[in-house]
Order: sequence, then C-alpha cells, then structure tokens
Amino acid sequence: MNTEWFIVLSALLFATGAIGILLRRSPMVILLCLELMLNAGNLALVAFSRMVGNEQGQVFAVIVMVVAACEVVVGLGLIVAIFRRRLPLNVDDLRELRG
Amino acid sequence: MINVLLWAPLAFGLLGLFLPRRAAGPWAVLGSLVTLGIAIGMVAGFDSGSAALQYTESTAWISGLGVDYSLGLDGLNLFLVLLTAVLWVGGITFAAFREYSRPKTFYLLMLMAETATLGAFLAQDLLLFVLFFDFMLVPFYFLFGAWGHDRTGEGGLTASAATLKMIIYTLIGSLLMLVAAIATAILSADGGHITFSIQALQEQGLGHGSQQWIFWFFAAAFLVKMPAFLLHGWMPDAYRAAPLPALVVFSGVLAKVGAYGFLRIVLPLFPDATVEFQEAILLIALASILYGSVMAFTQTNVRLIAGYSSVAQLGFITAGIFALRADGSDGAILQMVNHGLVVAPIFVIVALLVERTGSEDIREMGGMAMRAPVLAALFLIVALATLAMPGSSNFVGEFYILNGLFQEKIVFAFVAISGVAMSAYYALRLYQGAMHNRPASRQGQGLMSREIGVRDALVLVPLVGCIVALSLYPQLILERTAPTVEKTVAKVQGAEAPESRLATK
Amino acid sequence: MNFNEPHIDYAGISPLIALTVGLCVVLLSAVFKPFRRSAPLLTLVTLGAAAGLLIWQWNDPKSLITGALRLDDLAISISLIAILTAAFCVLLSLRERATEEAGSGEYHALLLGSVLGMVLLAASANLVTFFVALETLSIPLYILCATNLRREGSLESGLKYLIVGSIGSATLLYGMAFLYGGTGATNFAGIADGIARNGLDGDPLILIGIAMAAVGLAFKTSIAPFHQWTPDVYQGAPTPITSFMAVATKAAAFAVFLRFFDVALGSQLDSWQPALAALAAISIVVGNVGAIGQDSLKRLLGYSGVAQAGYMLGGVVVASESGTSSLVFYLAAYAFMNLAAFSVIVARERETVFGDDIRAVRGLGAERPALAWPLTISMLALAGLPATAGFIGKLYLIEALVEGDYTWLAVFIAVGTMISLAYYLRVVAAMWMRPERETIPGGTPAIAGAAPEADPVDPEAGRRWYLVGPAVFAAAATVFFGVIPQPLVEFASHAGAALF
Amino acid sequence: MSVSFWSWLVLLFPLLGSIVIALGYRALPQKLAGAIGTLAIAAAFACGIAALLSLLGDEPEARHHASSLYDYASVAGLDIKLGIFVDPLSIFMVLVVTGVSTLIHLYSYGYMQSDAGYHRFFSYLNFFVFSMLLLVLAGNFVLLIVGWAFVGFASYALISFWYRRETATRAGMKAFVINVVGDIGLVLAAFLIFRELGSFDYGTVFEKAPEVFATNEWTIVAICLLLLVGAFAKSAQLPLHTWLPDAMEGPTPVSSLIHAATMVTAGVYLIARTHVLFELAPTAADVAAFVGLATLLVAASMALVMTDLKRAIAYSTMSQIGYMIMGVSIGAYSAGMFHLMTHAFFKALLFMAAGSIIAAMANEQNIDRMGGFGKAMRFTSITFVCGALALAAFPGTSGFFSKDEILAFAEARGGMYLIFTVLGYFGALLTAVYSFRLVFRVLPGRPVPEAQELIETGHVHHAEPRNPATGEVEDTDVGFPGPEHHIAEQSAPMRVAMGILAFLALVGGLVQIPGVDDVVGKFLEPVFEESPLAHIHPSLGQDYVGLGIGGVIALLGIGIAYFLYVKEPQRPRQLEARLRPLHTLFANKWYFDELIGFLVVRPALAVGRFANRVFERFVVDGLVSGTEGTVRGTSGVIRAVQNGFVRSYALLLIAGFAGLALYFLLSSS
Repeated sequence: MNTEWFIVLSALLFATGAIGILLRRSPMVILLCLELMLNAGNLALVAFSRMVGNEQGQVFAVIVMVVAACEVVVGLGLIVAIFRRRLPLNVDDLRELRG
Repeated sequence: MINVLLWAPLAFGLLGLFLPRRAAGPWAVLGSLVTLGIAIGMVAGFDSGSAALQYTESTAWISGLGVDYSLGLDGLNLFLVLLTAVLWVGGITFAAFREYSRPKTFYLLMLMAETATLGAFLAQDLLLFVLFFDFMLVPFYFLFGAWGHDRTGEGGLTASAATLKMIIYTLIGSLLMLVAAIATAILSADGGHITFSIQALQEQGLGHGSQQWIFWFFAAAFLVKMPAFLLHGWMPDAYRAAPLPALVVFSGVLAKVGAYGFLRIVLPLFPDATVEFQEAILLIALASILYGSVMAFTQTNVRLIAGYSSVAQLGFITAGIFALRADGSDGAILQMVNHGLVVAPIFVIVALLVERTGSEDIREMGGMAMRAPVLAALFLIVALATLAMPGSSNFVGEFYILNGLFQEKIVFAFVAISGVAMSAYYALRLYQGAMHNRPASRQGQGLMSREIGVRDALVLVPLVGCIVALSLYPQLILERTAPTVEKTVAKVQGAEAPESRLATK
Repeated sequence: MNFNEPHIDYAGISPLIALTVGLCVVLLSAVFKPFRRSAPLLTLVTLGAAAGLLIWQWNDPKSLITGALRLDDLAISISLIAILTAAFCVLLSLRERATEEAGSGEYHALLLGSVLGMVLLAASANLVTFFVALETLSIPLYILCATNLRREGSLESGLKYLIVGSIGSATLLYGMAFLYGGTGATNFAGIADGIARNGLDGDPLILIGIAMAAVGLAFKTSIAPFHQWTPDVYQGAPTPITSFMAVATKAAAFAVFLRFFDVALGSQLDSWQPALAALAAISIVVGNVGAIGQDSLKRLLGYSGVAQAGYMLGGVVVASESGTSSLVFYLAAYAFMNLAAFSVIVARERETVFGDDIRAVRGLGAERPALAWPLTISMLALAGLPATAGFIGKLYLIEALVEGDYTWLAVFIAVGTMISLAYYLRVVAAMWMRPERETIPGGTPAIAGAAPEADPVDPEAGRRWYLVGPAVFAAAATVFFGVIPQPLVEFASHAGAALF
Repeated sequence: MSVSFWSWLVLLFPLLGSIVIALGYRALPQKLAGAIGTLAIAAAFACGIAALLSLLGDEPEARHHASSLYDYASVAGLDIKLGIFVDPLSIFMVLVVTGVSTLIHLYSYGYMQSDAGYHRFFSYLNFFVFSMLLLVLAGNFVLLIVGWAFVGFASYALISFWYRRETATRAGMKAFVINVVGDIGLVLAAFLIFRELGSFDYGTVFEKAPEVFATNEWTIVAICLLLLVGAFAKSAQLPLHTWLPDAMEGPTPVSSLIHAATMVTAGVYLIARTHVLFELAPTAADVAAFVGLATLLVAASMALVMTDLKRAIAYSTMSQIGYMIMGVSIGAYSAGMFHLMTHAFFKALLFMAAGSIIAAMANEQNIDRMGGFGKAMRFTSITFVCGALALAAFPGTSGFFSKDEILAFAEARGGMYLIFTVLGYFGALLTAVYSFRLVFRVLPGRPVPEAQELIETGHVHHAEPRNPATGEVEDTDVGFPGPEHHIAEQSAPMRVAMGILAFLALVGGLVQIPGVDDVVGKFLEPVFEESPLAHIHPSLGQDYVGLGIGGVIALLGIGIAYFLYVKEPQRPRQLEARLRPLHTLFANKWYFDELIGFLVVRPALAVGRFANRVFERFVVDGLVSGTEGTVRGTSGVIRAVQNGFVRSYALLLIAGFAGLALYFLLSSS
C-alpha cells in the first residue's frame, strides 16, 4: 500500500489537532488535541521509516510517545492545580497576563 | 604620557568616591587641574613643524575584531584637547563653589565625561573613536537628567524627558556611524586582515560606491552632534534642562567633536564622497548659519540665545571645513577653539545673571552694569568675541573660514557672511539686554544686582584671559595646525567628483 | 544471540551523568528530613561538577553515542552559559516563595532536569536527541513556571507555556518527520548528505520540514511572530525562573539553531537565509516597539528578549564562523546583562509592595545604590552603550553581518537599538531622575503582580548577599567584558571554530 | 629713532592710557584719570610730531616705511602680520587725530567733571584714539579692518555711554550694526583683493594692482565698490548715514571727536589710501563722487530744518564729508585731506560751543527754546561764531580755502566734473544759510530764562534732567547728566581747548593759499606722485575766480540767514507753510529710517517670528513627534495583538508557520 495515504492521514490528524486547539476552550480538550498533533508526527515517522527503509523513524516514534506522555502528565497536573484554586477551567478566562 | 592624560580624570573621579562628601568638589578641581597640567605639557612639547602623529600609543585591544587601542596627537586635535582640559577646569571649579546633591556621583560623572571626550579626540582607531563618541553621552545623560531643571512650568519638558530626547537624537547618528565604521573597515580590507586604524584605512582606500552611503552615515552622526539645521530639535530642550556646569563643557566641547570628526575621518577616508557632496553639506551649513542667527535674535531665554548662536557658529565651522581648502580648515579648527572659549564663559555669565535676577528671560534683566562694572566688562569682551569682532581671535577664525569659502564657492561666502551681521545684532542684544537700559519690569531691580564675586571671578577671568591672549596671537594655534591640515586637505584635493572623472575619461 | 553494544565515551557523557546523578540526589534529599535545607547547596555542587567536567572536555570535539551527540566547544560554551544561569537561579531562589510552595527538593531537581535538557540540546546532532533534549528542557520549565501555586498569574503562565510550547514541539516534530522522510536520515550529517544528493528544489517534504523546524526553534528562541508566549510567561513565572528561561533556554535553542541550519542545511544557504533574516528584522521591530511603555519590568525584559533574539538570529543568518562566534559572545554578554537586571527585580519584589512594577525601582539610586548601579549598567548594556559587554556584542554581530553581506540587517539592529533606548532609559530615569518616590501606605495597592496573594514584604531583601551578590557580580562582569573583551572573544571564537 | 619706532609709540600711549584708566577705575582719583587720559594723547601727538620730523628727514620718494612686530595669523598662504605702514598720508592723519583729540580730551576734562562715569569715559575715549590711529597706521587690509571695527565699537560704546537711556542704547546698536555692514564690505573687498593679488599687504597690493588689473575691469570695480560700502557706512554717506544723527545721543565731546572730527572721516582716508585701486576703476570713483555730492546736498537740506542743535550740526558734518568724499574721489586728494583737517578744527569747535550752550540750557537741545546767549556766554558765543564762519567758508577762514580747493579742482578737471563745481557751490550756499541759522537762532535776541538766570546769578540753570529725545526723566545713577553742568565760561580747560581750536578754525587755511603756499599739498605729494590725477592743477586764475565766487556765496548765504532769522523771524514759518511737502520731507530726514526699516528690519523680524512660531514647532519638532507617534502607534497595535488569549497565540503561531512554509515552497520552485 502506498505511503502517500499515510502521510495524508497524518496531515489530516495534525490539522484536526491544530483546529481543535484553535476552537475548543477546555484545557482538557486542548491537551487531547496536542496528543493528536504529536501522534500525527508519529504516524508520519513510522510511515516514512517504511518508505526510506530504515528503522530510525520507528525508534523515534517510540521515544516520542514517552515524551508525549510526560507532557500530558504535566498538563493534567497543571489543570488539577488550577481546579484546586477554584479557577474556571476555561483557557479564555486565563488572561490576567496580556498587553 | 598620553595614557595618563586620557585616564587621569576618570581615575580622580573614582578615587573621589572614597572621600568625604565635602572633599568631593576640591578633589575634582584638583583632578581637572592635573589633567590641564598634563595637556599643557604636551602642547609645550609638541613639534609644531611636523604633520605626523605625536605621543602615539598603540596596542591591540580586541585582536579578534581588529580593534586597536591607539591614541595620538597632531595638529587636528592638539588644541581641542587643550580646550577640553581648560573648559573642564572651568566647569568643575564653577560647580565646586556651589552645592550639588550627591556630589560624589556628580563629580565622578563630570570627570568621566572628560575622559570620554578626550578619548574621542585622541583616538586614532576608527572604532575606538566611535566608542568614545557614543560613551560621551552616558555621563551627560545622567548629569542633565538627574541634576537638570524641569521646565514643565514654562511649557517645556521635564529634565529626564529632555535628556532622553537628546540622547535618542544623538545616538541615531552614532549607531548608524557604528555600522558605517565597521563597513568601512571590512570593505576596505576586502577579504584581507581587518583593521580599524585610521592611518591604515587611509592607505587602503575605499570604493567610490560604498563611500557614498558611508559618508552620509558619518555625516548624520556629526551633524546631529553639532547640531546642524533640522537636526537641532534636541538642543533647545536639552540646553534648558542642563545644569550649568555640565552645559558649560557640553556646549563648549561636545559640539566640536562632530566638526572634528569631519576633519579626522570623513575627509581623509571618503575623499571622493566628500568632493561629491561638498555642496550638499555647504547648504546645510549655510542653513544652520542663517537659521541659528535668526532664531538667536528672536529668543528671549538667555540659554537659548547662546544655544542657537552655537548652531550658527558650528555652521561656520562646517562651512570652513567643506571649503576643502587649507585656509578654510585652519580657520575651522581655530574657530572650534575660539567658540569653545566664548560659549563657556557665556554660560557661566548666564548662570550669574540668573542668580542675580532669578529669571532666564532677557526681558527681566537690565541695568546690571551699574552695580557690576567688572562683570559687565567681562561680559562685553565675551560678547564682542562672540560676534567675531575684528581683532578677536574669532574674527581671524571666521576670516580664514570665509576666505576659504570665498575662494572656493564665492556665492556661499556671500550668503554666509550675512550671518556675521546678524551675530553682531544678537550678541549685542544679549549684552545690552542684561547690562544696559532699565529692567522693563521690576523697575530699578538692576540696581540690586551684585558685583561678580571672587570665586566666580576665579572661573571667569582666566577664561576671558584665554580669549584675550588668543586674540593677540592666534598664530599660536594656526602654525601648529597648518601642517596637518595641509596633509588632510591634500587628500581631498587629490580626489575627484564622479562627473569630473567622467569628463577626464 | 549477541550484539555489539555501541562504544560509549564515558568521559564525553560524564557531564550528563553528573547532572543526572545530582538530579536524583537532590530529589531524594527532599525525602530525608536532615537534608531538607541542603537542596540548593547540592544543586550548586552538581552544577559545579558538571561545569568542571565540561571544561575538562574543552577543546577536544568528539561525537558521542554513535553520533547522536556532538560535544564540541560550541556545545560546551553554551552548556556553561546555561549552567551559570542555573547557578544564579539557585541563589535568587533562596527564600523564594515558589521554592517553599513546590518544595525545595523538587524545585531544584526540576531545575537540574531542565539544565540537563539544555546540555543535551546544545550537543544534539540528531533529530531524535534534538527533540528529546528540547522536551527535557521544556517540560520541567512548564512546571517551574507554575510553582508559585498561590498566584493565578503563575499558573496561567504555566498552562499557556505548556499549550503553546507543545504546539511548538508538535510542529517541530512533524517537521522532523518530513525531513526524515525527505532525506531518510535523522542525524544532521545524514540530512546534509541527503539534501546535497538531491537538492531542495521541488522537494516539498524537506521544504515543509525546514519551515516547521524553523517554527519550532523560532518559538523556543522567541522570535517574532512566534514570540507571543514570551511576555506573558516571563511576567507570570516566578522571577528566578524567568531569569533562567530568558537566558538559558535562548542559549540552548540558539545552539541547535546553529547546528541545524548552518550544518544540516549548510549547503542551501540562499534558500533559507532571506527567510531567517526577515524573521530577525520582524522580531527586532516587534520586540523593541512592544516593550515601549510597559510598566512590568519582567514584561519589558520579555519584549526586549524578543528584540535581542532578533539581533542574535543575525548570527545564524550569516552562517559563518564569525557569525557563530558573535552569537555565542552575545549570548554570554546577554546572560550577564539579564541576570543583573533580574537579580535586582527579585530583590525589589520582595522588598516593596509594587512587585515587578517599574514603581518598585523609583528613587533606587538614592535608596539602594548597590542595586541601582547593577540595574543601570544592565540597562545601558542591553541598550548597547559603550564600555559594556553589550556594545562589544553588537559590534561583533554587526561585523559578522557586514562580512556576510547583510548590512541592511545591521542597520536594522542600529535602528532597533535606537528605539530600545526609549524603554531601557525609562527604567534608568526612574531610578535616578525622579524625586524620592512618594510613600505608598503599606498594604495592598491594586496593581497586577502584587494581587492579594502577594508575597509578604521583606524590607531587608535589598541587603541580602544572595541577591546583591549576583547582581553586583553580573554587572561587574558586564563592565569587565565591555572594557577587556579579549578573553570572552577567545571563548566565543573557539565555539565558532567548532562548526566551521 | 626711526619713523616706525615713533609710530609704534603713537599707538602705544593711548592704548596704555585706556588700560590704566580702566584697571584703576576704583583706585585712581577722578582728576588723575582725566589727566592720564589727556596726557596719553598729548604724548601720542608729541610722538607724531617726532615721526613727522624723522619722516621729513628722508628723501621725498623714500618717505614710506613698513614695519611689523610678529606674524599675527599667516598660514596657508595668507600673509597677515601685525604691521604698520607709515607715509606722509598716515602721518598727516595721525597728527590731525592726535592733535584734535588732545584738545577734546582737555575739553572733556572740564565738561565731564560731574559725570559718575568719568573713568569709563576717558578709558573709552583713549581706546577710541588708539583704534583710530591703528586704522590710519595699519600696514595691511586685515589690520585696517581691525582698526575700522575698533573705532566702530568705540563709537558704539560712547554713543550708549549713558546706558540707562533707551534711546542711547538703541542708537548705539544702530550705529554698530550699520558699521558692521561696512566692515563686511571691507572684508569681502579684502577677499577679492587676495584672490586677485594673493596678498593683503598694502605694499604688495598697490605694487601689483596696476599690472594685474586692466582699467575698469569688473573685478577691480567690484573691489572698489565693496571698499566704498565700508567707507560710506563709516562716513555716514547715503544711504548708510542714518546712524549719525542718532549718534548725537552720546556726550557732546564724543560727538565732536568721533562723529565730527575724526572717525567719520575714515572713509575719506580709505579712498585716499587706496587711490591706486580707485584710479584703476574710474567708474567706482565716479559713483563715490556722485554719492558724496548727493549726500552733501541732502544732508544740507536736512540741516536747514533741524531744530535739535546737535543733530543740525551732525547733518552739516555729513554734508561736509560729502565734500571730502567727492574731493578724494575725483582725484583732489590733497584738497580732500586739507578739507578734512580744517573741518576737524571748526566742526569740533562748533560741537564744543554747542556743548557749552546745551549745558547752560540744562541739556535742552531744541534751538526753538534758545536765544540771547550772546550776552550770557560771551566766550562761547565768540567761538561758536568763529566755527560758524569757518563752516560757512567766510573769506579768509580755513573752510574758505579748503572747500574752494576741491571745487576748483573739479572745475579744472572739467567735463562732467563741472557738475560737482556747480552743485558744490549750491551746497556751499545752503551751508552758509544753515550754519548762520543756528548762530542767529541761538545767540542774539531776548535771553531765554536759562540765559537770564546765567546773566543774573552767574549760575548755570538747573533742572530735573530729562531725555531730550523722549522727555522721560533721566536716571542720574550712571552720571547723566550729573549734578551740575559745566560751561566754558566757568571751566579753564574747556576755554583753552576751544580757544586754540577757534584760532585754528580761523587761520588754519592760511597754509594752503593758492599761489602763496601749499604746505599740505607738498607734504602729501610723495603719496600721490605716481597718480596722473594728482598732477592736474587748477590754474591760478581758476583758483582765484573760484575763491571769489566762494566768498560771494558765503556772504550771500549769511545774508539770507540774517534776513530770515533776524530781520523777519516770521518768514521761516511762512516759507514752511508755503513749501509744506518739501519741509516735511526734510524734517523727516527724507524718510531714510522708514525705508531701511521697511526693507531690512521688518522682513528680518518677520522671518524670525516665522522661524520661531511655525518652523521650529511644526517642522523641527514635527520630525521628532512624528516618528515618536508612529512608534507609539505600532506599539499599541502589538500590545493589542498580545491579547492574552492563548488560542489566538496559537493561531498566530500557525499562521506564521503557514507563511514560512509558503515562502519556502514558492522560493525554491
């Protein structure tokens, strides 16, 4: 099966993630979208590693998953902290810092 | 020797930080006097016959970037250095007899400024020059801003706003100059070892195309500093904000650095561009002369009268340099010294007038000669020198400048000379307004005025003495200046404007 | 079955090991009561050890772990800058509210983690290590930004940084994927070959890859228009962390910027040079203009950081040895200038009720000369006035630019500097030129940065050795390298020689 | 002792005197200061005599000496030495200047007694003499300009001597600025000379000029015209004369020394000195002659109607200088110089007498309020009459011979120069009329109260001092007019000075009786020997016809004056009524002030106002505020974009990426 399709798919994933971030206000959802974007990268890596025929891409992908996990953890941690401060879980309300 | 001259003021300033507050003033005076002593010594030992650099000093500073720490004295800067030393003594002494808050910092900054200025004059490395040229502003920024006067009352700016305006204005030029300086070095090295030594750069020479834009970057820096017409926007506010001791040295010396830059750098390094843009610069100079004079005789604030008159004077100096003849440049250098020597006492006198009348408005003054004949006499001498009274050294300076201009560009000379008539008017107006007539308002208040005190006389009389002495024997400066000027101008006269080059082809 | 494990140069990775071990120790120290207070000390020791080991490697370039890392003088110099900054951060963090909030051990462990990431990043010669290092650097920072849990601003900055940062890294990752796809290699050398083999033209994979990578890096170095997180995060984060971010992150990110563009893409200069030059110009304008009229000093420094990044990018653009050297020099100078400023800000934050508002430094000249001078020097240096390292840095950069035929960018730097005076000198004026500041009745003024949950005022903060010391030291260094720049120039030119 | 040695001494003494008096303004007792001042000038006069004698010792053709102290400013090809040039002409001037000055110093010694500014006065006066001597002894054009400007300054300082008088200070300023215009003329002339001849030195210039220039070549004409600007400004010739009448604000001795006897004649000297150039540029010379003629007529016309005693005399000075300028321009050099000398005598005398009368009037200067001083002040009136006679060229008096010599020369030169003779005689008529108008208005008739008081009590009338021009109360702090006034009758020094001058005014002409003797002419001959014009000599017949006509005209004029002002005193009124427009024209000084104000002063001020109100604010500051505005605006935009919404940051990030990607794709394909 041809690699292009995987690339297209990953591109779609990436775009979905990006658009999601732009549209949704809840930090949780935004984290999910971030995951989407990272995984789009993973998919592309794996696909390419098939295409170019060496496994570096797959190794890379595995590592990326770990990193992604860390990111999510930190993100959730922050969200919890915000929640504990009784602050609204809405990124648009977090704009004390601006200008 | 030359290193001592350069760093002595700063050293004194720093040591002053460890003295008790009350000792700060006298110590600073001592410092400036020592510097003056060294300067005089160097002038005495100067070989007036030669055009070469003397007392040279050169060591690699940032070898990676080809920047050297190289200093030297020749006809171009010899007397400007002396002038600097003299005026700083005057300014600091004047300050030492008065109370200034945070005296240690004040005098540190004053002396730092002296070192910076001397550096700008002595530097023989293009980048070193730029460095000192920019650094001069820093101490004055603090002096004007922290010890200056807020003029919000008179619809002016606060001290810090005025000084900010000044520093941004003047740095516009200097930063472009930094780029230009680096470009000069790199382009003229093309590929070879980069050096900023002015001497070396002269030999390497620079392509005509790049000369053109680099010329204007340098010109911008120098014209703003003078200040020249249209670029003088910072001057009125800064002059009104400045504390007088700082203003004395600022107006007396810093403006000259700009003019000096033309002689030291622009003429020798960019001869083709200089010839090409001669008229352009001359036009600016003329505009400065006329505009400065006109403004000077319409102002009523004594500081501004002096300020605008300097604009006109610097116009003359620029015109003299860009006559591109030996006599013009000789006159220009002489005139730089003269103008420094007259504008400084003028500001001292302004200070005394303000102390007596409590106002800087010339309409509030008058009739002071009555009780203060000596002050009046000194003022009269200074005023006459300002208007380049024949017999004064200023006249010789202007005579040389205008002669150079006349022989080179007769029309410019005719326009420029009208500035002389105007100067006669505004200088006398200043003198009469303060010393003669009856004060328009507050009848007879002129009678309350005091005679000049011994302390102020200590500042004023020597300066006036310099004026008189120089008027009796201007040759003193001219003969030491001439050889180097010959050399410098020769560079330009070798060059050709592009059109004439085409003609020859 | 047997496989031959790759040869590992333990000497080479010793700094990394040192940092990792130190990290664990510090983390554990939090667990055992007797060592509670010793976390800062341990951190300093670790940093010292790492620094020592790095210097030990000075001047023998080697590639580690099958070319995944390249420990050359560039990497070392950048790492040293990062470590120095971290050390400052530790000092500034003493008695910092955030430290107590997060727990001293954790706080410092995270700091070390971030440093580890930076050292890796500076040395990374491979897409994988590049990405991993970048995240190792960022993730602890996300947390550190938010450590001042009491303050909404802190949390907000943490979350913002996290979100925008992750978008950045995701973009970067995707770009890396494309580069991999286009060249079939993950290590820079391989990529270079790949591109050299079949040029860029018409290979959308690589082109988009480059664009995305550029975005990711520009984001980390806060180059406009990818800078917007900078002011907010700088303002919200605890000030010591801000100082750390401002300097170290930039340094590390610029190191990889250099490697990636000047090495991996070195053969395709004219395709990316104009783009980066344009970015540099934009950041110079945006940063300088944005900083005008800012009242929060941290925010002001944030914007100024954007502008300074623009200047430094010039060093990357020209892709020459002198370019690299000038960039490294500028980074070092930048470290000193900023650290001096931030030390003072920290002191004033704790001392006054104004937080990091410019009012906090009013009349400082008369009140606390020992703080006023460092801040003054740092401002003048950032403005690039002579007799400071800032001036020499600019000189160095401009020289590199003119040599690389980017004179117009040099002129841009000059113009930007002019604008920057307007806000740098505003701070100076506030310190020296206003009359003694009007006495605000103690309590809670209604200004951002000192909201109800403001930290309690410590009237003696302005005298603490661990705040004044760093300030004075950094300022002194700024002046020293402004007057005697030769040693720093040597240092930088070594780093430059490493790449070309 | 050489000529140049004595000449240097001539310069030295007045300078020393000035400095000593200035420095000792507290230490020296008043009388001593006055004595020092007077003696310094007397010493200068003595040295002048010595110089004269040793000059006469030389062969006639060797009677010129150049000597210089040191290089004043000579680099880059300019040869400016501090040097003097002594020849009969300069010695002649030296003697006239020092001689008359000595007498006037003597006069002032008495006249200024009660002036608080006594020291200042003598210091200035000595400085003036020094400057004037520098002017006449200068050895090159630069030094000439220096002296030229110094006398200008001295005159400024002395005009505004009573410096709390607005009118005085304004007059001083006016005089100074107009004289600076003159200086500029000289400076430009010097530049042009340098360009053509490569030197400023008299000797070189006069030597080379005939070789370099063709007659009436435009450059030489330009040079001479520029020189004339200087000459006219200094000698109050049209149209640069307006400062002279105002200069009467100064103390009377000043008017008599500077604005009658010496400084104002500098223009005459200049033309005589540079006659070599003028003979190469006849056009310029004719211009000068005609301006002189015009001035002499216009000034005379104004003198006819002035009611202010001093101003009337001042206009007569203008008109007499007109004669001299005319004379030296048409080539009657020795005649011109001769008239210069005699004029110095009788005009100084007239002013002294006038001063004495004005003092008696307690500083009232309006002749309408005067009368009957003939009885009150015998000595003064006698001297006054002597002066008037000489001025009116009464046969036998000095003026008689000198004036007629000029006119006779013009006649001898013939051609268009006859115009000068004819109109010159007409001018002479006017002169006679106005001079005796003054005499008859002031001396005879019923004594006015002041005179009466003087006759009865022998005390000078004392009134609260008022500024004669504005009538505002004077401020006596600066000495004006001093507690009491001094008149010749009560002050020996004044009498001595006036007596000597009266004598000279009467008999001074006897040194130049045509056919009898020719002292001045012979003495000056070496200076002008190479000039063709100098050898034109009116025949004895012409001379005596001329003298005859002159004498008749003088008598006629005096007669008219007598008829108008004594016989039928109401006539003048009727005449005025009949010739109203003419009278208003004269009385308003031909509206010259208004003209200059309209052409020069007002425009300049308008420009100044424009520069101040409009240009400075909108253009110069506009540059700043404009850029500042744009920067601030951009800043606003950027901060608006920085809106705190994390999602919009993300958007910008992605947009930026899109842009970048687009660039790469487009650029490389």
